[in-house]
Formats: sequence, structure tokens, C-alpha cells
Amino acid sequence: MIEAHDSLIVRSAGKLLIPLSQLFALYVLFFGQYGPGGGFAGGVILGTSFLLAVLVLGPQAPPCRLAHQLEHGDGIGLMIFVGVGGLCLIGGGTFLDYSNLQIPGWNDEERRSLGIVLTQIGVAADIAVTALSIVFSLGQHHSQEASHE
Amino acid sequence: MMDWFEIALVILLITTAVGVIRVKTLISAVLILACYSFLMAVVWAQLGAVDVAFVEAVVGAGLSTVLFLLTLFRARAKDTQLRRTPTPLVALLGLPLLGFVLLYAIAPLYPDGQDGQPLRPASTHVADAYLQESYKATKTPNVVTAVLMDYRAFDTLIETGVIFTAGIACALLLRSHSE
Amino acid sequence: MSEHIQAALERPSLIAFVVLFLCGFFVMTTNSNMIKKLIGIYLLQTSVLLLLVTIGVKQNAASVPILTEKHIESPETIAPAAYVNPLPHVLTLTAIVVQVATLGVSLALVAAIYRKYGSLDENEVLQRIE
Amino acid sequence: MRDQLPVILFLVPFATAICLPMVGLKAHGWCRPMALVSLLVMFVLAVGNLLLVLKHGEQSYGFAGWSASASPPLGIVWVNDALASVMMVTISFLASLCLLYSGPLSPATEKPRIVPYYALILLLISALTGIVFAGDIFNVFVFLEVAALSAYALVALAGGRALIAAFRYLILGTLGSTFYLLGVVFFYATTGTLNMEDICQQFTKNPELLHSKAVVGGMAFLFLGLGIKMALFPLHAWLPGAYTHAPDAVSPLLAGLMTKVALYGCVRVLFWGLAAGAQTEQLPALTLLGGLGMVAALAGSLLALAQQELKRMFAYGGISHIGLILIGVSQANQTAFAGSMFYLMNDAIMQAGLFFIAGAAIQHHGARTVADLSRLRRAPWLVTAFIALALSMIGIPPTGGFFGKWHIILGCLEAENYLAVTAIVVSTLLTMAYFQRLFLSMFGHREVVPDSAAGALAPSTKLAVGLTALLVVVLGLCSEPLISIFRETAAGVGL
Repeated sequence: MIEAHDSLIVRSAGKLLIPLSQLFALYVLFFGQYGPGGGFAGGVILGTSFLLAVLVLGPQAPPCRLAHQLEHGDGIGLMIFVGVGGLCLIGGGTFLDYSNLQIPGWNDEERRSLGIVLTQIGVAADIAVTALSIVFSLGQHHSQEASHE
Repeated sequence: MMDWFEIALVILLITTAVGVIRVKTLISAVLILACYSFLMAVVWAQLGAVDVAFVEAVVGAGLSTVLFLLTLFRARAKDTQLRRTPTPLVALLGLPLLGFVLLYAIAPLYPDGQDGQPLRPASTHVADAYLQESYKATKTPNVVTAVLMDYRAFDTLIETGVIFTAGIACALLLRSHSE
Repeated sequence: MSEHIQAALERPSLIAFVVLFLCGFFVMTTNSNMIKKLIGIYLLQTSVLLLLVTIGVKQNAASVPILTEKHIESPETIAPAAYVNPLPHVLTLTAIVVQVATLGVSLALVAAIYRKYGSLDENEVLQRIE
Repeated sequence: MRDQLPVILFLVPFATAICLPMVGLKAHGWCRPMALVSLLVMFVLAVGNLLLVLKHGEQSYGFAGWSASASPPLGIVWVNDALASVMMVTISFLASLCLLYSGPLSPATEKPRIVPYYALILLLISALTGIVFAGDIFNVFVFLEVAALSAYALVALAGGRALIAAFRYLILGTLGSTFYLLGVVFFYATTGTLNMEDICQQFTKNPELLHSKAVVGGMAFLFLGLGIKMALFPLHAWLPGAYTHAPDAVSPLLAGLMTKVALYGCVRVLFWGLAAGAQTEQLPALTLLGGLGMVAALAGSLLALAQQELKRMFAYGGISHIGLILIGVSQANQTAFAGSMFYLMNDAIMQAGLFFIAGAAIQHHGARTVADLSRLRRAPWLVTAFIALALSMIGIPPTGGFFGKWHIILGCLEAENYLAVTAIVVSTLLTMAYFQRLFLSMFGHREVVPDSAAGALAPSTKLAVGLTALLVVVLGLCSEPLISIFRETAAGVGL
């Protein structure tokens, strides 16, 4: 029963809020190294911004079709995370030892810092996609019920 | 040294929790639960755990409420009304016992007057090493992020795996008959 | 007795932990409504996390565990007593996410049960099965 | 390569699981072969790991480059010792067998279910791997949660009554992990660390810490949580329903592994974290666990005797064996410890085997209850395997079950704990009684119910049933090397 909201105010406010919240999510994600925030919070905010798009603009609008496609990307975030860990393994260290990411010219601390950024992106991607997927799972049978009645 | 702000917050927190228990419709219970989560986030911010407060505000008060409401909106109105059921005797006997065990166990965690720290080992042994060394090793000023994504990165990986598992499990439970 | 009350008031979140834990346990065990049971579990889990965060607190004006400019410039001078213990926060973050994942699965299960048996009450569902 | 083996063992199923949704989007048919191949690769690696550990001794693995030997240990540590590697071989072997078995009776016939089904099984196995290796009590919590979430969904897959059984499992399971987490919090508050070895050092340095109120409370909650996870007798309420109503293809996997791995985690925390071996007198917890074990051993087999449904009966049998293993663990001597670890391994195989047979009986002969068992007379393959497994369950000599029980009893005698010996003997007699009921119903009646519906067993079912039956006998015949490995492990923790 997820469909476009018909109030003009909601729609225009949504159009303003959606990009803003996506921007905020990215800020939270990348600011996580310097202040409160990080992968978890950023991921959830990103997921909910897509959700807002679906609720306000309806499932047929372009950003929502994007959301539906994202939903099939279950596991991309984990792949990034495990991939970074795997690169560390190949680099000769133990699993997730970012100082073994082979980047010439960087010292250990910078590599670790980079590793933290990359894995944060992985966490955020995974949480955003899964939050969407769980909400669609719970909402989908909603729509199915409506079609029965 | 009492912190009246913290005491007030804690009283509010307990009041909302009791409200969640007493209220008669599920939708109100869920909405009060969102308030509870938000107050919990404030308490955590007050205790110095800003990262945790942020995530609780987003995940606890935000996402959890959305999930609860999505489930409830689907149910017919009469199913979301609660009936009073008699309290089983086991619960009445078990609760004081459990409360006693908890009070017994938290006794050593109170500040001991001397240096005003609750039980020293928790805040010295490994934690000090994190505070002193993490910036040198990772160039990350937020120590929580440094520990979360580097020192204990494997826990974080598995916990991302928990989220992934949950997504898959929901898909398995709810999407079988459609598509 | 009075010093006990004094101590309890100095760290009220410890008492709050006990009360919330009992509230959660009470809701979980005495209600037959499945959503109410999940709410009980939610209270239970957050109360444990509250205890976890409380353990990390230091009293002497310790600040949030984000290093200040001064300490970033000269990391050798960091005094651990100036910052709150970061490790419990890390554990709490992990546990919160685990908690919401569990909540997602349990709500999906409740939704599946409701779809099949049309009730949110565990006893009613059991009656309908028989 | 050798240094990285534990993490590779974990990554094989985990990486496959996260790739499955992508693969499944285009090709559903690939999921099963991929899952099977990854589990078989895991089995081969686990055997290699066992041989290497036996040759070179135990190894600890520090994640993220934070060395395990640093003091204080900053990172997460895995311990790859003989006990863990034997468990790994058992887990990967049973997992591959279960996947092979589940092929023809797979509940995932509808397309959208195929991907999640195999992904969840792989996630479950990788989580169990994590629990087996973990040397960090918080790490165990996170893995317990992954294993539990996938188990809830797999149980619910059968639909109908399984949904409500899964919900009960979920409520109790979540309560269990919350209690476990509370225990971890108390341990952290008193020792300031999460690493088992470090906790152990703290407790050996000042033993009075063990009597701190927070540690006593922490222990109570930790073992209460793990007790729910391993279905220790008064806390077992979730298990019979969940295992009975779970899909036939899933219940062998759960019955064989879930409770056993929780018990294994309990043993790890007790002997590696709390140094129970070195300071037995300091820990009344051991005696308490032993007492609970006796109650569980008796009550489990007594309840099994009262059941009509096959799967439910076997589930209660499993509960009584958990009690038996706990009795062995709590005697605090090498013989009983080695015996109970051997029995743990055996029990995993026996339970999986019994549920394989129960599943095949339901699917091919429609035999759900004890009274229906006579229909099985036409299936010599199932009956032979059933006899071998029954001998092992009761504990009759050439099988593994006997040698496990024998060493536990020897250990109890060594500890002069005659009450425990009596409990084991009575529980054995009760086990014999319920298997006698099964045999009577199988062979007792003259007339055979005509059973036209029975189809031929699939080769993979035959393989799974046959291999488990063969294995309990083989384990019995060569129990000595394993027992001596476990004895060394016990000596290593100061027993």
C-alpha cells in the first residue's frame, strides 16, 4: 500500500528534505573519524532518506526505482568490508590489518586511516541497503493484503 | 556530588517505561517507546557517549519505530487493543528474586569515594591503552571510531553480517509467495 | 542506609538499569501479545546497554572520547583520565545494531504469523492452530 | 598460509554467503552447487588445519594486526588449538552432509526462497566457526547472534506451526543472548578486558576477584544465557517445538550443532576464561553445573520416554545428553573432561544421524510417530543405520557413545562423585527404555502395514544416513587417539 502522497505540501517539503538528508548522511559518514557519527548512523540516515523518497514520491518515481534496485544489492557493503580485509590478507598481514594495504608512499597510520574510511563506507552501504530491504519486506505484504481485499 | 539533571532524566526514562507497560493500545505503546529511546539517547549523551547517543537516536527512536509501526499498520484495529491478562504467580515470585540478584551484582560498581571512578579496572586496563595509542596508530581523533573500525574491526564486520543476516531472514519470511 | 541512598543518587543510571531490566522482564513474561513481548525485550536490551555505558563513566570532568586539538598535535601528552572510557561505547554501538537486526527479524516473524493466523496474541494463535 | 588458516576457514562460507544474493539474481541454479562446494572446501581445510595443529601445536590469531601476545591485548584474538580444530572438522563434515541430505527434501522449492535458504545455512556455519575459534567473550556474543538469527529463520521456513515455534525460540534465544551480554558486561567491569586469556590472568593474579559480587552475578547471568542457548533442562522450553516443527532438511543441522556449540562456548569460558581448571575450589559454579547436568540427564530421558512423535523424542534425547556432557565437564579431572569432549563430538553426529532418519521416515514413509515405525521395516538401509545409532545413543560397546560415557563415568569415580555415576546409569537405563519402545514398534507387530507410498531413498539420503551410522562405529573403534588429544587439552588448562 506504499503509494505517492497526494498533499502538495508534503511533496514539496519532501523534495527539499530528501537531498538534504542524503547530504547529511554523507556528512555523518565521513565526519565519523573526527566527531560523533560514522558508518552506522550514516547508513541508517541514508536508508531512511530513500525510504522518505518512496513514501513521499511513490514507488514509481525515479529515485524510488533506484531504491528498489539498490535493494537487490544485499551484500555489496559486506563485500567492500571483506574485500578490504582480504586485501590486507594478500598484503601479508592478518585479516583486516589495514597497515598491510599495499599503497606505495603511505605510512602505516595513513593506511590505517584509509582502511577505516573504506570499511565505514562498507558498513554504511550494508546498513542502508538492509534497512530498505527490511522495510520493503514488511511493507510488501502490506500491498499484497490490499490487493486481496 | 549529585547531578540533578541526570536524576531528572532517569526519572523521566522510568516513567516512559512504565507508560509503555500500562498503555492499552499497541500503537501508543510503540510511540511512547520512541520517546523512551530518545530519552535514553539523551541520557547517554549526558554520560559522555555521544556516538552511542547518535546511533540510538537514529536507530532506536527512528528505525525501530518505523519497523514496529509498519507491522502494526497492517493489523486490524481490534487486534492492536490489549486485554488485561492476570499476572502469573511465577512472575510475581521471580521478579523480586531477579531484582535482588541484580542489586547484589551491581553493588561493586558504585563509585568508591576515593577517586570517584566506578570500579577502576574497567576504565584503566585496556581502555587507557586505546586512548593513548589510537591516534598515533590510526590518525583518527574519534577514539570510538578508531577502536570500532580498527582494533575491534572484526566484531564490526560480524555485526554488519548480523544486519545482512536479518535482511536475508526477513526476505525469506515475508517474500515467499509474491514475486 | 543514608550512604547507600547517597551512592545510588550519585550514579542514578545504575538503579535505572535495575528498574528497566525488571520492567522489560515483566512485560516479556506476563504478556501474551507478541508485539508487547518484543517491546519487553527491547526494554531489556536497552537497560543492559545503559549499564554498559554507565561503566565507562569517569567523574572528574572527563569529556567525550574525541581528542582535542591540543592532544592531536602532541599525542604523547594525552592523559587517559581526561576522556571517558571508549571501549564500552564501542561494545554498545555493536549491540544496538544487533538489537535492531533482531527486532527486524522478530517483526517479520510476527507479520508472517499474523498473515497466517490473523492474530497478534500468542494464546489466540495457539487456539486457532488446534 | 598456515598462519591464516583459521580466518580462511571462516571466510570460505561467509564470503560465499554474501556473494549468493548477487549470483542468485541471475542464476538460481548456482546457489546449491556453490554452497556445497564451499562447505566441502571448508571440510578439506578443516582436516588440514587439524593435522597442522597436531604437528605444530596451538596458534593464536590476532585480528587487524594487533598481536595476540601484546599486553594488554588490544585486538580480537582467535585460538586455534586441538579442541577447536577437532570441533571444526566435526562442524564442517556435518554441515556438508546436511546440505547434501537437504537437496531432495529442500524446503526451498519456490524460487525466491532458494537464495536466502542457502545463504542462511552458510551464515549459520560461519557463525559456528567463529564461536569455536573465538578467544574473546564479546566476539562470542556477536557470533551467537548471527547463528541464532539464521536459526530462527530456518525453523520458520516450514510455515504453519513452525512459525509459532520459531517465535518462542526467538523470544527465549534473545533473552539468552541478552543475559549473556549482561554477564560479559559484569566481567568487563571487574577485569577491564574482554580477552579470555587476559581475564584468566587477572583471576589467577588475584583470586579474591572471583568472589567479587559483580563476578558472581556476572557468572550467574553468563551461564543462564548460555544455558538457554544449550537448552539445559529447566531452560529447554524452546527446543522440542523448534526441532520438531523445523523443516526436515534443517532439523539435523540444528540438532547436531546448535546446542553443542553453545555448550562448547560454555566450556571455553569456564576453563579458558575463568581458569576453572586451576582453581576448582574457588568455583562453586562447577558443582552447580554438575548438579544441573544430573537433573537434565534424568529429566531429558524421562521426557523422551513419554513422547509419541519421533522428532520430539530425539529432541528430548539430545537434552538429556547435554546434561551428561555437563556432568563430565564439571568433575574437573582429565578423564571426565576428555570423555565429555569426545561425547560432545559423538552426540553431534548421533543427533544429526537420528534426525536424518526421522526426516527420511517422514518424507518417504509418512512415519511421524512411534506407532508408525513399523512401516520402516521395508527400508533396510534406514533400519541398519538406526540400529547403529541407537546402540551409540544407549552406549553399547563398539560405538562412540559407549567410550564417551565410559570415560565420563571413570572420571566421576575418580572424583568420587557416586551420585553423578548413579544419574548417568539411570539415564542410560531410561534411554534404553525409550529405544526399546521404538524397536518394539518397529519389529513387534506381525503384520506389515502395506506402504505403497514409499519411494526409493535418494542416494544422498542414503549417503548421509549411512555415513553418520558408520562414523559412530568408527569413532568407537578408534576412540583412543581422540581421547588422548582431549586429555592433553585438559592438561593444558590445568586439570
